[in-house]
Amino acid sequence: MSEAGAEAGPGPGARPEPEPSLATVGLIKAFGGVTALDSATVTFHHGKVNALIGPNGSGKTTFFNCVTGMIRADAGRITYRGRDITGKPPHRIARAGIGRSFQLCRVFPRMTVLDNLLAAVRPSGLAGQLAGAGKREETERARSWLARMGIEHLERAEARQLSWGQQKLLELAGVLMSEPELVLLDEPAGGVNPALIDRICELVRELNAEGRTFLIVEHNMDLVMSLSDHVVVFDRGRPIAQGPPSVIQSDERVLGAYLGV
Amino acid sequence: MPSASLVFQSVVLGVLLGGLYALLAAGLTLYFGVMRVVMIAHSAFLILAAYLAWYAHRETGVDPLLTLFVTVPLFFAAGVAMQRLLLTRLRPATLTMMSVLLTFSVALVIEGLLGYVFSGTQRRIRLDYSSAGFEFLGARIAAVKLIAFGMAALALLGLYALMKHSRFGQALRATIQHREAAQLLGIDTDRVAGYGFGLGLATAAVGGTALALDTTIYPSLHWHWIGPLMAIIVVGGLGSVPGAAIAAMTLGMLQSLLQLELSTTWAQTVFYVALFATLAFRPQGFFGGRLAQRF
Amino acid sequence: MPRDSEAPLPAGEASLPASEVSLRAGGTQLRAGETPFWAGRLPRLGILLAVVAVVLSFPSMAPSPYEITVGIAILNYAVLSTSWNFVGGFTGYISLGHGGFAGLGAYGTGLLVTKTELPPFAALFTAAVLVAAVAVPVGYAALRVRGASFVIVSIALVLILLLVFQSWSSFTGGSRGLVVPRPFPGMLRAEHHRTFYFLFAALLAAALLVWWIIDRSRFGMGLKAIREDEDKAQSLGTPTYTYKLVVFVVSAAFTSLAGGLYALWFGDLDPVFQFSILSGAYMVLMALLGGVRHLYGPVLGAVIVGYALEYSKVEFGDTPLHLVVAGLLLGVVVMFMPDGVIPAATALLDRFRKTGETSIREVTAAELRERRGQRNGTEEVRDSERSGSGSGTGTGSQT
Amino acid sequence: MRTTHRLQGGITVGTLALVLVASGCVSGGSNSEDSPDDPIVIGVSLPLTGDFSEPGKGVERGYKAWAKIVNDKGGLLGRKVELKILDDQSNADRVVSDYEQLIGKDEVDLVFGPFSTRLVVPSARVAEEYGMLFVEPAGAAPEVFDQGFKNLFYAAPAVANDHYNHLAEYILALPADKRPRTVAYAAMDDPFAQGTAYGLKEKLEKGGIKTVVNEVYPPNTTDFGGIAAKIADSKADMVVGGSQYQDGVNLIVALQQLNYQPKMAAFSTAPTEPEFAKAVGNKTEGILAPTGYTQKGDYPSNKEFVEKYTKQFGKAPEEDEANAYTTGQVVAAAVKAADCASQDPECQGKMVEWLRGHQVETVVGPLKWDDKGRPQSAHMIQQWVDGEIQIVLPEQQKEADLIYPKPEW
Repeated sequence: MSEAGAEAGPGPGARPEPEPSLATVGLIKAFGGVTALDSATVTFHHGKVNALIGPNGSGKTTFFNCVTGMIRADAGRITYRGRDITGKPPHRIARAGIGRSFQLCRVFPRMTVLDNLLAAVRPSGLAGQLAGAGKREETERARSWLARMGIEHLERAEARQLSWGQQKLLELAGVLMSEPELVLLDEPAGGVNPALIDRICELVRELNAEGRTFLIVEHNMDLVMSLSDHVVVFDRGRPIAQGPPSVIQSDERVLGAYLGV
Repeated sequence: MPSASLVFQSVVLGVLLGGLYALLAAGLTLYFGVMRVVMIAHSAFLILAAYLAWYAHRETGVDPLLTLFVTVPLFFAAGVAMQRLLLTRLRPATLTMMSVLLTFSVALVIEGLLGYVFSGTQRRIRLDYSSAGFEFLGARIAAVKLIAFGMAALALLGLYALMKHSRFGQALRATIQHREAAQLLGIDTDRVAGYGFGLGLATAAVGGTALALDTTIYPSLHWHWIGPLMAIIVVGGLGSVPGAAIAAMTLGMLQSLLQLELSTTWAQTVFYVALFATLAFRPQGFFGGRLAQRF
Repeated sequence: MPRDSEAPLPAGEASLPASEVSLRAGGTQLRAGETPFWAGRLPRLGILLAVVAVVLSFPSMAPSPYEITVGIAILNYAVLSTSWNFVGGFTGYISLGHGGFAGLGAYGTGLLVTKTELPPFAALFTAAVLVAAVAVPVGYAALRVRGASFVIVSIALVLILLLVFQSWSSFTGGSRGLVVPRPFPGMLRAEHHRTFYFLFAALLAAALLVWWIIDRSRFGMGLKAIREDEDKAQSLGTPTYTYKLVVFVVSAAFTSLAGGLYALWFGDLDPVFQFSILSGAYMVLMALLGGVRHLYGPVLGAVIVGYALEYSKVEFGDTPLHLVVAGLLLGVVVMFMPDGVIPAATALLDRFRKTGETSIREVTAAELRERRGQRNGTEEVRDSERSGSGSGTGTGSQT
Repeated sequence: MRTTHRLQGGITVGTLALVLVASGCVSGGSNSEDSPDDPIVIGVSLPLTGDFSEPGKGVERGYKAWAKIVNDKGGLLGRKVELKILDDQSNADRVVSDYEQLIGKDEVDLVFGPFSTRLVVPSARVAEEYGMLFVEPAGAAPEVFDQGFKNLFYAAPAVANDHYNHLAEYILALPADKRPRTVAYAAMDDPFAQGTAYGLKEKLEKGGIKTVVNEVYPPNTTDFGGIAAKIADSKADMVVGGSQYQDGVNLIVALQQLNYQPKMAAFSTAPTEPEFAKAVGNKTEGILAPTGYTQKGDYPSNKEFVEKYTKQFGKAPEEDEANAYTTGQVVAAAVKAADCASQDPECQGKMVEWLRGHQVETVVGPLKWDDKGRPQSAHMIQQWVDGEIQIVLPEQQKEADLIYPKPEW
């Protein structure tokens, strides 16, 4: 059943076979008696905006945590653009070019907005480590990201003093500061007002156009359908369908999963 | 080589000691389970209970065991109060670290007050049956040690039955395993955590009375207990009550057996060696919990 | 979803009233664009020089060698708590076991001097290197898992070292103690104190300097990110485990230097006093009380705690109430000002300084609360989360 | 951030200023000149809290009794004596800092020693380096005398290792077939307690008596089950406990629980304490202990001491009190001989010089010292006989005959 769904293919249209970005094979993760990921095999497309949807508790966040190394899968393989990243610690995965946001937005609450971005700079070598943080070019880069998010005027405020929406933007800016090729966003529209949702969508499109791949977990179906090129639907820890939004929208299994049939 | 009878004697002593460790470690595990709190003051409360038993005995001559009827409810209430009034006020983000310091400060206050009220003199309950003992398969068992073990075993069994077979126990286990999930099931996890804390402190009351039966007590004695107990809960897997009990019995026995060949002091290091080995090779502990992974 | 008139667009958010920002900034942070008259490096440098001058001239002003020993004790506290603060302040990991590293440094120095006849100060640094080497496996075990295990290991470290140094008496002298020969034989006691006063001051300066370098470095930025949110830091590519281990080892080395210098000064080592949980707890108390996020926080804490302990000893005489005082002090700090007195005092000072603005800000705050009441559900959840998380706990400090 | 720095700076300057002012003020009042009306101030640091607080308070009572008795008789050199006692919390850092304060800041005229070997060595060093005479009531362990101190005198009959000398002589004088053949030793990890047990061990081993158990336990041990099991299993003829108080009681109870019945049992300190009999359930018969002091001691000053002490504190003095009192007597003798009491190096030097060559009459008998400060007398041996602790050795001082073998406990 699900295997069939997983092979639903790219759907109609004469697109070339997309290059794989993040891919998993047979990913399993159980918490005690509860199986959060049940042999999940899934592939996302490089250069696209991918979406991962599914009802609550279907394993989306666990999937995120597994592929970013925050928790270790019990079994299965994870690859990114062909490279095996299974079992790698989170910072290695981050350095491989995968950045992520968290479900309930996470910033460094007691650091300034600017420092939140500078903390994403990855120095190398002893001299690089001990050099003063906030070299001019880094600061300029950080400021340009903040400007792009529209929060550059807050750079000296502490992050916890920002509003929810501002924190969401700050988190996104921080992720982008680490220059990822693939950006994993966990519910970017969660708790955000519609105007800001539009702004975030716009940003995702722009950044995608600049060459970044996205993988978005989101409950807001309008957003998913309007934004993404490729959608994967999870239910009970495994993909039940995948394909372009138009196909997914009419898939009965997806409706079934959402309606709890 | 130690003789067979001495080895057997040591095994018996190890079991008797392990029982007390197991009860106390179960208490520590409860706090950790419900709140992710390492309760440094646990052993200070243990000594406090021992002092109360000693004091009641000295003043009124009642059997120290009878003080349990007062200390157990008292400590339960104190546990609930401590959780409610102190620990819930800490920021969740830094709860684990700050709660250590807070309970540490509680331990200091208890130690200081005990020293102030009862002075630093070592105390010991003098009972008619203090030096009584009997033969058991060639080993000699002191009556007071057996009573202490019996109390610990009964309390542990009671705790086990409560956790396995009561609705509160189910709520408690659910809270320990996954707090958010328990909340979704409609469990008032704050209240459960409070009661869990109370239960943990009640084990200190029982343990303290058991301790007072057979050993000397003095205000700073709690430092002597907290180290081994913390080692036990890590080895057992943080958050796992059966794990803590098994680890307690194992390590208590090991300590007792090692004393045959090594000095008393070296034998005590077994707890810390086990602790470091566990963290280096198997951080989730040996008998339990997944909880340790993230803590 | 009810709409919020105030934040429809980032542009709208950008036009947030500055007063709101400054209100939320609550003190330590300046409003963007404000340049106070005293800003700039010169006054700060002046204050620093004044402090240094006072510290350095203290021995010559002291009426008797006793005052110098008090100065040494406080400097020693200050070095220890600053060393502790490498771990506690940067990463937020609370170690109760640094007393163990101080003891190791002391015994390491003492044993190297007596057994290998190394020159005293060579022994001091050799011991620090050895302690750093010991700290690697300890850190490996302690830092692999988060939080609770770290504290447990840190306490266990002191307890196991106490057992080992007591038991292994053929090597360490056990309970008979270890006598460390004076590094300057023939020096009069008063002169000895004076010399060590300056040595401790130099060590403090070195510790502060290294802390300062790390604080402003990229490495420090990574460490602070760990303190704020370890998962998040990791997901941004910070090798958190390595970072924590490195700073743990640096901290252990400085603590060891303090312990070793103490051994050379004091001369008599006894495991019971060297490997004491209480001394580790005092380091935590001092750093926390002063403020772990600040360079001078632990120093300030050392001065305050040194006084408080002395005061309670004089006041409560021959009772163990000094433990109660230390306990209560620690409890109060943890509950009500986990950021220490510096932010608490700054907030207070700020209130005085900005009395004119206060009323305006209060109005803004009231308005804000009103506005918040109308916001959507998520916002409310977040606000209650904030107030529930102890951000408002008393004393005017913005915790 | 800048506010913060500024404030920190301010606070730091402020506190430092406070340090200076405070220390300056306090030390301003004292004087270094002797005038006949000024009292002789004697500085002491004692463990009034912490691990050694129990004996520490005993020593304090002894010192206070001495001061009262001296002052009631008109003082020393016509001047009143005044004690300045600080609490060192049983902590070596503190004890040193206390003596620094007493000598440097308070400028006391004389010092008395603290309690416990662990604290005596560091504090003796302070006194030594300031050239002060250091008579101490409680540093009996051999290490104390190996530090090369020239100003130190131990105010008790014998060092720890010699406490059992009379008993060792008695045992070795027994006919070979009656002697205990095997001995089990258990000593607290403390220089004094170990010293007593190992002093006897050395002598008995030299006499060919076998050691079958040799255990050392940390001072904080509360569970003696394991050690007792080892001793009981060895079936040693004799058990020797290098104990202080409570550990001795615990060990005896643990041995009784295991029904171990040795022919001879000797424990230091514990059996001489007043609560001992009750603590071990009155099963005391035959237990031996060395002691440096007896209230019945037939020395002139002792009668006065016991009488006046009992009046002052409502009970008779024990060994700690007596040793403290002895310290006072020794220093007083030196002061009288040197005819001065001040920090002046010449005065202190005269007192040290005099004590080197003279004998002092004290409540524990006449004392004199070797060049390292070791007293040259011996301890008596007491035994619980007929429910009472009585002196059994040496022959000339005995109140009862030594019972051997010991009846069952």
